[in-house]
Amino acid sequence: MIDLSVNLPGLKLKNPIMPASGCFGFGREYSQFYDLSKLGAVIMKAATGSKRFGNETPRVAETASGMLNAIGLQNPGVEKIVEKEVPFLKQYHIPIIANVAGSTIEEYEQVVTTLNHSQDIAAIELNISCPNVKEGGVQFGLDPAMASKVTERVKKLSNVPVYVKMSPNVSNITEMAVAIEAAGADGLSMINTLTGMQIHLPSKKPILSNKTGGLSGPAIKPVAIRMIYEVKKHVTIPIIGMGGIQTAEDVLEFLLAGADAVAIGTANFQNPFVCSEIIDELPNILNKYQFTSVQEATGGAHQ
Amino acid sequence: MIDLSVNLPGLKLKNPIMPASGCFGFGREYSQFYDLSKLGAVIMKAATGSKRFGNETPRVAETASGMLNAIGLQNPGVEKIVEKEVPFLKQYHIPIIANVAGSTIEEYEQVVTTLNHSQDIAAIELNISCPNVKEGGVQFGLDPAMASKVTERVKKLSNVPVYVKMSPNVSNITEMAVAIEAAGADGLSMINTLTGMQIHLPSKKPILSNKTGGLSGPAIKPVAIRMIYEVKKHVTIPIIGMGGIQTAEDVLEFLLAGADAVAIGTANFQNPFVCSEIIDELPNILNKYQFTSVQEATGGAHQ
Amino acid sequence: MIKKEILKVMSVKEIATDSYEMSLENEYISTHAVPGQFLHLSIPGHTLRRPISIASCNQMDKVVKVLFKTIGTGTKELSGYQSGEQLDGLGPIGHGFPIEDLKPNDSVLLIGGGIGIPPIYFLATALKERGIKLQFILGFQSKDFVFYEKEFNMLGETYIVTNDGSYGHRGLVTDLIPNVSSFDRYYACGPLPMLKAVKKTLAHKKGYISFEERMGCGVGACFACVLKTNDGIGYKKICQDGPVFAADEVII
Amino acid sequence: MIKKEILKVMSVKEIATDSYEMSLENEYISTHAVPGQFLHLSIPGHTLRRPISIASCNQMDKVVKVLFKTIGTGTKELSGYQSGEQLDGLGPIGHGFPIEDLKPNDSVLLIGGGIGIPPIYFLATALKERGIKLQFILGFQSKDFVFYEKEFNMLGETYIVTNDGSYGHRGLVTDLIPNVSSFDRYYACGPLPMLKAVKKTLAHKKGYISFEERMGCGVGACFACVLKTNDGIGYKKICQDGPVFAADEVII
Ligand SMILES: Cc1cc2nc3c(=O)[nH]c(=O)nc-3n(C[C@H](O)[C@H](O)[C@H](O)COP(=O)(O)OP(=O)(O)OC[C@H]3O[C@@H](n4cnc5c(N)ncnc54)[C@H](O)[C@@H]3O)c2cc1C
Ligand SMILES: Cc1cc2nc3c(=O)[nH]c(=O)nc-3n(C[C@H](O)[C@H](O)[C@H](O)COP(=O)(O)OP(=O)(O)OC[C@H]3O[C@@H](n4cnc5c(N)ncnc54)[C@H](O)[C@@H]3O)c2cc1C
Ligand SMILES: Cc1cc2nc3c(=O)[nH]c(=O)nc-3n(C[C@H](O)[C@H](O)[C@H](O)COP(=O)(O)O)c2cc1C
Ligand SMILES: Cc1cc2nc3c(=O)[nH]c(=O)nc-3n(C[C@H](O)[C@H](O)[C@H](O)COP(=O)(O)O)c2cc1C
Ligand code: FES
Ligand code: FES
Repeated sequence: MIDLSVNLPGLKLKNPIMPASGCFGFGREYSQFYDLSKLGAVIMKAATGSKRFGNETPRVAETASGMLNAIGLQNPGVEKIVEKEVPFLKQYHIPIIANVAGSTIEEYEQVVTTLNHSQDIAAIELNISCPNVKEGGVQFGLDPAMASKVTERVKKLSNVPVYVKMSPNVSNITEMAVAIEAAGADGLSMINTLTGMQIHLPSKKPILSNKTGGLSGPAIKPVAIRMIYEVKKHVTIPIIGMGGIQTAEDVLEFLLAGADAVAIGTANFQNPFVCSEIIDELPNILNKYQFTSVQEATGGAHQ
Repeated sequence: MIDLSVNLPGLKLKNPIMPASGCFGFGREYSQFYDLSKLGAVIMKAATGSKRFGNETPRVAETASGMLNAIGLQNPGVEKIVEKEVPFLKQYHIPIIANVAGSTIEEYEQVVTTLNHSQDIAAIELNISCPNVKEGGVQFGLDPAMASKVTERVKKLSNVPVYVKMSPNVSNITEMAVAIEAAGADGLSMINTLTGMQIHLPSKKPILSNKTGGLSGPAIKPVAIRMIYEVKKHVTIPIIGMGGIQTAEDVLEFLLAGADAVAIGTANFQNPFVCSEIIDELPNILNKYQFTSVQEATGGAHQ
Repeated sequence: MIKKEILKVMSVKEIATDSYEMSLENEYISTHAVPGQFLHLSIPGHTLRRPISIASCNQMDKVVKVLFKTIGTGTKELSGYQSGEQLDGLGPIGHGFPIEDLKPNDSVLLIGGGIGIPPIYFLATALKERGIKLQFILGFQSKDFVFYEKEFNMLGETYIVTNDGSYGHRGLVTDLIPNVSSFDRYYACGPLPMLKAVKKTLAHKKGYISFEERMGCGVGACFACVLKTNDGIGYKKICQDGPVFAADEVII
Repeated sequence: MIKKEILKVMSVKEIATDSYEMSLENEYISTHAVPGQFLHLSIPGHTLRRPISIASCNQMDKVVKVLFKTIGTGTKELSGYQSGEQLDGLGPIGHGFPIEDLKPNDSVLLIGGGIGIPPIYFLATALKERGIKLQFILGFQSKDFVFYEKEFNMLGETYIVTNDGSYGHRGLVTDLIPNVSSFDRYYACGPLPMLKAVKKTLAHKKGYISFEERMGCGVGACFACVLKTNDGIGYKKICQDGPVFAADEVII
């Protein structure tokens, strides 16, 4: 028997597989395809202080083994999410992780305060890495000082553990991770998207109305693996790994690099069943490579 | 008649296509496939002060729509290159660009001094972005202060125009580009590879002996386009664009983003004729999108 | 309910320049799809699926037809499929054209432009069965792109316009609206500029419009395909809430 | 000279567990390739080509054979090719095994391990034609992976070893070296650990070894495939200078 369970701050996971923020909405759509209670946990779409419409369309583009998105944090606002979406997800009895975004530290604090009113949030994924909003979001993720500041302030407020979602668009990912750990983060979530652009030849303009977008999918997997591997050497807090995962073999690669659990985003669009199928396949892959548990595989590439 | 010619500091190009440094050796191998005099220019493999063996093997790995490499600047040393390789390339009567690497500013200076003895180098591509050597190389490309310092010192010495090859592994590419332009660079060459890693499941270890490697190929094209587009808005010096180019359409996308000319690397491995075929196809593509010249297309996405 | 289905390619034929008709065999889709709904097709080597409208369904022989134009790599590869090969498709997706409230002998105008015509055809066949009177205005780039003229003629009065006048009338679909006899409501699908013009020209009329947008998930989870609306929420998702909307509820 | 050629797949058959024999039709390769050279095959959807040794050439019917084992996605896809399909290959690449200086009745030992066996077979057929006496030691993982035993038996005395002893002798190819009768030189190809052991055990003998390494360009331009040598330069490129090297010139 292969043990898939993982215990992380605030998260008792029966398996290490969770859908990535923004790629799974609030679960309703994918619940038509399979029983979400099968998931290790679920990460909700980003929540901001008040409702946001997001960017103009087009919001997505296809790239080689990847995609660009510039949704722009569209969401109904944290209150509506707590009121309408959390109760829906609660029925599946899996840890619910709230992805928190904002334009100012105050907005981050406001979102967290509201989330504190809910008993059903297991952890917060502090999104300081969304490349698709004019102000706020990513600049917190590019400067270690700002990252630790927002992390500290949120940690002070939050009733639940805080996982900081890091941007890969930095010169020194280790420096960022170390600063965030020092600021009190309970864990790291990496990576968010790489900033990219595609130009539409017929119109001679960037294809996304936001011009730039976040690159996700298999194309960025080597960058994610590298960053997790480097960061793992310098922090002790757990890492939720993501970036281009499509198969159970990919999951094992992330575990070996140093991830304790993983999130799957873009792959849901190609295959709505991908999380479910990977959960079924993971034991076979772990077994094939002589592991008896997920925890045993974590960090394996560092020995 | 479509005009493919481009005039850049030190480089009178009959077309904007050149093989990227390190992906074309010193031209000998590809000269078996077609007449190199057809190329706009040729960028030689990196030259260092003295001969380097480079990293242990394996040095390459395949990724989704890309590859990782960690060659480690293997080269016979600048003197041998000037003595043996430049004369070979000279027979094709196309501009020869020397890619200059080093571990210290002094080594960069030494390489440039030696290159000054040759009358046949049209320009220097200052490689401050090689992610695959223990010390030197990339750290110059990650810090604006160091980048401008090495640029200034090399500019002072060099008889020929200097194009600084930038690393994409930075938080703020515009800040870097502006600093490099201020330091006197004649042009920019972007982008070098993104640092990545792949883990080999059977051995549970990074597949490259150097552990990390540089990610190239179509996977990184959106990042290259984004960086060139952003930088183009803030500098006036020309940009040689590269990163995942496989087709003439890709070349046009780089031109529209702001590149004045382009380099093609990884694609040569899949198709040794790629540069030659793109040169043949480019006029048709420019014509298809209503351009009468390459220069007319450059920066087109900014209007 | 949306299912992930395997569709068997029965045939692919070029029906006009760059325009193809593909027949697919699948029981679930053919028995559940309604006019206006679409399939989200997976094409190997592509990160994103391709949304393609359902152009007709035959429950008897379980055949679903789609009509598509080759725009880029995905549709080009789609046009290269051989009969016997299989396609992975999500569907049927979205809400179709509302037709329940129409009574026999009601008269409707159907307006289609280019690759917006396929869902209009499926709708037309359904309306015909209910005894609705049909008139069509179909817009194409030029003569070589015209398809399904015969099929539409069999269902009702059909006006064809081409941008360059190389076939039928010259101009835009809106130019022909004055020519058609009175109707109770309209349905339209086509490129956005055309839809904007139609909505404006027929502002006084009840109408339903089917929209297109670049999509990610295709099931309502990613918010890639939103459209601004003038209701309280301020937006709707084309894939989940549409692709068909009442002309007066959307802001375009 | 290396050319970019289109090779037509004539047949693909599984000759042992995960092991395939593929026959390819191509005039240029079949008439120019010598034992030890390889093809750099393009497999759609893959950034890098796959180096595969040439296992035999028939100039009459212009057929080139390759034998390969399915390791990952590339070779798995290769095994799925149907006769009639085409492959894009660079070749013939590299320098073959030096055999010019051998005289009839000279005796040689050929050692092959796993997927290192194919070039050894091509070499054996060429040596046989020149009247050279041949002995073979072939190593496989286990019984199910053994292939070409009959073919080798027809060319000379053949010793087979399997790691688990499930077929032939149990152990490593080097364990059998004492069993073979005297020989003038050896040729070897196989996994690196095997080659190291062979070189060590036969240090006193003249020998030539064919090496493998992960490759980029396959033509000598990228320096991915270097091997350390004890000459002045300090390295050689497997794709361009090899894949065959004199045992005493390389440092492994
Ligand atoms: C609800 C809906 C129904 C559609 N029905 C049909 C139909 O019946 N027949 C038909 O020919 N076309 C239809 N389209 C348009 C069709 O989806 C695109 O032409 C197709 O996706 C282009 O893919 P490509 O790879 O050939 O082009 P590329 O430009 O290479 O595609 C690149 C990316 O852009 C997306 N894209 C490009 N153009 C469009 C577009 N117009 N709409 C949405 N996404 C686009 C692609 O899906 C892909 O993700 C429909 C679109 C939608 C949203
Ligand atoms: C000169 C030479 C001759 C060869 N001859 C044969 C042969 O005749 N029969 C045969 O079965 N195999 C041969 N190989 C090994 C063969 O190239 C690999 O098994 C094959 O590339 C694996 O590809 P994959 O996609 O199945 O595996 P993957 O592991 O998915 O490949 C990933 C990447 O690693 C490379 N790679 C993986 N294993 C090897 C390896 N052992 N050597 C070189 N590159 C590797 C692949 O080329 C690809 O770039 C030869 C290798 C070399 C260098
Ligand atoms: C359409 C889309 C929307 C996303 N929205 C969010 C978001 O709201 N918050 C966030 O932290 N990450 C968001 N992401 C990033 C993903 O959570 C994930 O970090 C990234 O896509 C890499 O994983 P993947 O390659 O598996 O998609 C989004 C990604 C996509 C593709
Ligand atoms: C095998 C290999 C070797 C490279 N060596 C060098 C080098 O020596 N100097 C350099 O500046 N860039 C080097 N590069 C980077 C390329 O010049 C180019 O910037 C990068 O690969 C992106 O372009 P591409 O996607 O077309 O390959 C190398 C790339 C590859 C794949
Ligand atoms: S495409 Fe994802 S919500 Fe419509
Ligand atoms: S593979 Fe490029 S030099 Fe050998």
